[in-house]
Amino acid sequence: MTDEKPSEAEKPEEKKAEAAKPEAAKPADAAKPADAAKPAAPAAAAPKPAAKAPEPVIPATAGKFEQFLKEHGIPSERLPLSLTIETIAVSGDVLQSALRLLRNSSEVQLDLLLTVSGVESNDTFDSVYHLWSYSNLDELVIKVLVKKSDVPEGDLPAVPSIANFWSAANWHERETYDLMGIRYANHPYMRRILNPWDWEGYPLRRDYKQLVDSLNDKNPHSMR
Amino acid sequence: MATEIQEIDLKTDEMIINMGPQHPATHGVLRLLLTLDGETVKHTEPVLGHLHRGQEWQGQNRTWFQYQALIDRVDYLSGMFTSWAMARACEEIDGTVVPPRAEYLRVMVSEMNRITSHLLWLGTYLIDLGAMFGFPFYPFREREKLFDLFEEIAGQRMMFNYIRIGGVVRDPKPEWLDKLKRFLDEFPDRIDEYETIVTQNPIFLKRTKDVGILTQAVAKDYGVTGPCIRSSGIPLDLRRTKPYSVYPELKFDVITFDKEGDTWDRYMARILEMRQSIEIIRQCIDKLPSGDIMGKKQMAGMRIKAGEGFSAVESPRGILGCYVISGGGEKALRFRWRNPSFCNLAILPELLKGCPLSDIMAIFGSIDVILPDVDR
Amino acid sequence: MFSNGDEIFKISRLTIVWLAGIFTIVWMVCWGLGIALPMLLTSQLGDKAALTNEILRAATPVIAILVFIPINAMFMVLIERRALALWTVRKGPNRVGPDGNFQTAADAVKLLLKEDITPTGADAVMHTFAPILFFAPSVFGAVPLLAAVTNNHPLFHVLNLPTGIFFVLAAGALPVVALVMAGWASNNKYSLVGGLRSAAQAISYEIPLVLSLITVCLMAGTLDLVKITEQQAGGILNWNLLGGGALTGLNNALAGGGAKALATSYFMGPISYVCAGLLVISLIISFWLYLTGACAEINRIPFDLPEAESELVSGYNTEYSGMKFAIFFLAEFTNLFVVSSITTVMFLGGGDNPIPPYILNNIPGIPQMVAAIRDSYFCSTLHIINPETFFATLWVIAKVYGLVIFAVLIRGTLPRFRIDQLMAFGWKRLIPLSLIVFIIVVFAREFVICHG
Amino acid sequence: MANLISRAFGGLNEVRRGLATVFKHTFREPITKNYPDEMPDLAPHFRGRLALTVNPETGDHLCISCKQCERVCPDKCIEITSHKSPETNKLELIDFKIDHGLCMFCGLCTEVCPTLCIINTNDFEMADYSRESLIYDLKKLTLSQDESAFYFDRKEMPLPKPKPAKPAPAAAAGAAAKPADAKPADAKPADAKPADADAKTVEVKKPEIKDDAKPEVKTEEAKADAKPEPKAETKPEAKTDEPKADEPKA
Repeated sequence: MTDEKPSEAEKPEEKKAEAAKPEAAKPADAAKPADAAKPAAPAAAAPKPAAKAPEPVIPATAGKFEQFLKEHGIPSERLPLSLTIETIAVSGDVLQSALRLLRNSSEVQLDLLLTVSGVESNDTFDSVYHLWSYSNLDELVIKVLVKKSDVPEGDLPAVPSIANFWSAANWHERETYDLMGIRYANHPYMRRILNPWDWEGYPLRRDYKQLVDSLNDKNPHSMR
Repeated sequence: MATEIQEIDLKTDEMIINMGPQHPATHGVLRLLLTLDGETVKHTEPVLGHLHRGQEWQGQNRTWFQYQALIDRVDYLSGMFTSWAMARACEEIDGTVVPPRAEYLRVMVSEMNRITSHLLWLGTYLIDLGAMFGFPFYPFREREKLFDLFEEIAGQRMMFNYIRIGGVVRDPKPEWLDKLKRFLDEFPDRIDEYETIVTQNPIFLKRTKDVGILTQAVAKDYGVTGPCIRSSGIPLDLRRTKPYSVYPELKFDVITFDKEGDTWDRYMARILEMRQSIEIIRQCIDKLPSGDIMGKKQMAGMRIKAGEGFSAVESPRGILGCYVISGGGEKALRFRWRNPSFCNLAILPELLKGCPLSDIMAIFGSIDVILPDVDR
Repeated sequence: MFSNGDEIFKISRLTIVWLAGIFTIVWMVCWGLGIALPMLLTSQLGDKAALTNEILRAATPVIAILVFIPINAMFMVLIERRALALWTVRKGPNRVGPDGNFQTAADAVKLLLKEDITPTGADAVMHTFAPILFFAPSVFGAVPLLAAVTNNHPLFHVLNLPTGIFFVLAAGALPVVALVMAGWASNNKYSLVGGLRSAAQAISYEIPLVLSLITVCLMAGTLDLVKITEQQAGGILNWNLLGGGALTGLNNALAGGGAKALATSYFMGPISYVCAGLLVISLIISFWLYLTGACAEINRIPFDLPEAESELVSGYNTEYSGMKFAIFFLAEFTNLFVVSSITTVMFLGGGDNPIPPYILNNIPGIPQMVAAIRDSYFCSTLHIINPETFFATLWVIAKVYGLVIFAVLIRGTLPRFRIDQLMAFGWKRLIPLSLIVFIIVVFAREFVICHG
Repeated sequence: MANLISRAFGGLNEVRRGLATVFKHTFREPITKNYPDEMPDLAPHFRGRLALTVNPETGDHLCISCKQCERVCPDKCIEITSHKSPETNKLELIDFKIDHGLCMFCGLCTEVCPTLCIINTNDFEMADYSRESLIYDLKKLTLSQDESAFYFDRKEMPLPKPKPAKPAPAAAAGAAAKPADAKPADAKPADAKPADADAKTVEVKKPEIKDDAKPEVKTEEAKADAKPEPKAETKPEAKTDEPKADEPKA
């Protein structure tokens, strides 16, 4: 709060000149969640003393679905991210078979695909699948992590598409492609869905620069 | 009619019509690229994004405190639910304990919001079906009454900013509860009135019965939620199946129909949900405990612990999910909305195949899609 | 119950003021052109004025209609909006003029001043002619009705045709061409679909409409509108709505004819009674058929598919603006008025008082009042009020606007059909039904002396 | 056939019922109002046009140029110009601009305002002919003494509103006294007592005491966290010297 906010707010008229600043500041803030929390802690001690609690610690025992996938020969890895929902990471190669299995097997029946989201973290692009069930209470989060170092220069990270056998994923994958720039291989209709088809860049990426155009430009009388 | 034309095997050209983005019945700005054979729809391609406002981007570039004021705009007809979904996700990450009074108030205002949302749907749906000049005003009349109550408690009629991370922002006065009770007493009669005009009207029945049948298989494949899928016989109501907040303490049933749902079933499901919401609000008023209403300090530099969380609430249109990744700072690392309208709209091309032009509106209206919710 | 008395009072006042204004203006025009001016000319010029007077007499009704249609449409739009506001618990237009009285006049001025647009790629000639072609029949179609609705006022004698209803129906079938023209010439797919829909719909619904009217003509034995009206005189039991004269015997019996009158009319005993009952039912069904068909014919709401707003934006008139749109608008409301007038003449006894004379004349005060009006200076000397037609016209006005309000009520309640359902409804339900009714009437009327 | 006839009659009957229900509305009072003639009855917490209050008693401007609102505004529609006066070493407000064309009336600025200076009025009629005229400056924003008194009366009277005491005191007291106390603001023992006290006395002369409470709160916060604007806390003392003096006694 104290480190970047006032500078940003006090000189709004300079914001255009420093257009890159928020973007620059954000990765720094986001890069190391733990670090970001620590320098903030002394300053923020006043408003929020609860900051003393560190990262959530997750028991590293294998979850139900991880076990299930292992039994069927699909390697997965539990991620220590959420306290309540089991989060596992699978590799892109086995994603389709894993989801097919989870969806169709009579044991788990994770047949409600809530969303497919794209997340950019420090060194990976994640494609996140939230799976629920129409018939029971199970929840599962599957992540496909694509290392940034693996993505060729000028190319998009690729994840196999599941839209061919699961229609719910169709638009979500298009949206993730549109906003986060993750290419879903073999998607039936890989086009931008929310932005215009000729939009440049992927708005939710950290390195995205907002276009300045005549319409959204600063009004000389406005104080934005 | 259409099938007869095909049997005679006339040579007909397909006609491509752009329905929207500026069309009286697309509830906002949706563009449907229709391929028509006569008046029969061959193929539909929805073109989205005319209302895209970058809500997720804004979530990542505003502080938590600021973003709370913006999310009512995600689904402007059910702002309480968007607020609630975000609040729940953040509370889940943060471990905030919400006071029971706040939880009851949340349930109350959300159910009120569900009623307003369904009322608006009812009015606009009848407009879609052509009853343009009389009936649609009646639901809006009751909706305005609820909005008056919202205005009193939240400050504005639609952009509430009422449910916050940790609780709710203002405690209602006893008079407010009395007003609400009075409204609840007269509202069932009003629903009866709507039903007298609409439910058994022969033209309405003709327009809606056996139109736009949504089979369970298709619905599951597309991840449809909300009244649409409940009317198709799948009892997925988060308030019951995965109860959150104080819903376990309230008495109500999941409304489902046994068969494959057509348009009329979806209409009926919403009518019944309104009646159900009345009962839920009544129970909440009776059980409303005293105490605090806020479990987390509301201030400009509010922070959420690092972590990620997904929370879902049962909005009037289906499961409204919010996936939050927090880095522990003032801003979120990633906001992701799972919008019921977005997912439900995806079945539109499936439902429209082979139906006449007039049914587009009957079917599209019955899914109850809000375009800002689709485009964010 | 009457918590809304204020609004009801306002709307009644508005109605009375407007109607009084409209008909005073129209009647003053007619009187001035058809009575006062010829009287003046005759007194000044003597026989030399005969030709001028003839021309004036012939021109009077047409000018009257041309004066009447725009202001009447203004009033109808206003009353429609006010009535819908009343039924949707609103206030309606109440800003322009006292209590919103001039709202539609202002709207009309706005429409006339708006830019007239012909879309790119449109067929400009047809685009321009379509509204005219749409509007003209509603003017000419209304002409023969004038004599009937004014109880054969001498001014409008000239217009009475022996085949009146036939002419009205023929004129009423013309606008379809205009709609198709408008739809095609607009170079807009929505308009095209709207125009084609309107053609299909009008052709389908013309049949039950005409059949139901033919039923009435069959009962009356004539196509002459004036004669049909005159036959129905004498109270509600004589109206075509209730059996097309099948209850005349009952009426005569009640009027004092006793059992003898009954026996004359229902000469076959029980069979006649049964047939009279059948006729009553048939004619009521015919009435309903006519209303339904007429709604479809003039694109009112359960059948407003050609301009279905939520589907086709605005159908055939999507691309119209300004003056041309105003003419469409005008014609639509005039059509509603014409259809209501036909219903009044054909089914509701025209200018007939629903209370039979044998009751009315026994009410104290009424005969004296009528006599007083008849003997007054206005009637006898200036011929401003013709006692034969004055009350009849009042009744016609009440009936016609009652039907208009009913159409508004329907508009405020019902959703719209789908096009294939509309066709199925027309061809599979209405046409067979109207044929059945027709056949029943053909046979049943042999056993009853109607209008006797 | 019989089925057909009964269906037809059933359908017609339903239509009749519908028509009757619509017709019944003839006798219901309209719910709409003649808006410009009769103004709507708005709730006290309605979030309308933003305005700056003055002390209803003394007429002093309540703004202390702390720029909390400027910082919290999601639309960045507030611009505050202030300078440090050389003699008193305190911030002085020069200009306060709000672009109502950008404002979305979320009310966040009013929530964070430590002195209850910026408020949402019940005015919503701001239509104008140009965007520039929607930018309100200090003069246009500041309410008169009477208006301020009216709004203080209207907004502060009800006890169960978390609005006035919440944001600033919460931060302040949370820092000062009870760190882990996750209670809403007015439940804070430290300032809840005085706040409650003046709430009780509000009936007698609420605006004065209200205003007195605010600067007091402000100073406390300033002492506690001393981080955003070290100059900010000096201002209220200067402004309202004597209320501050008797407040501790209370």
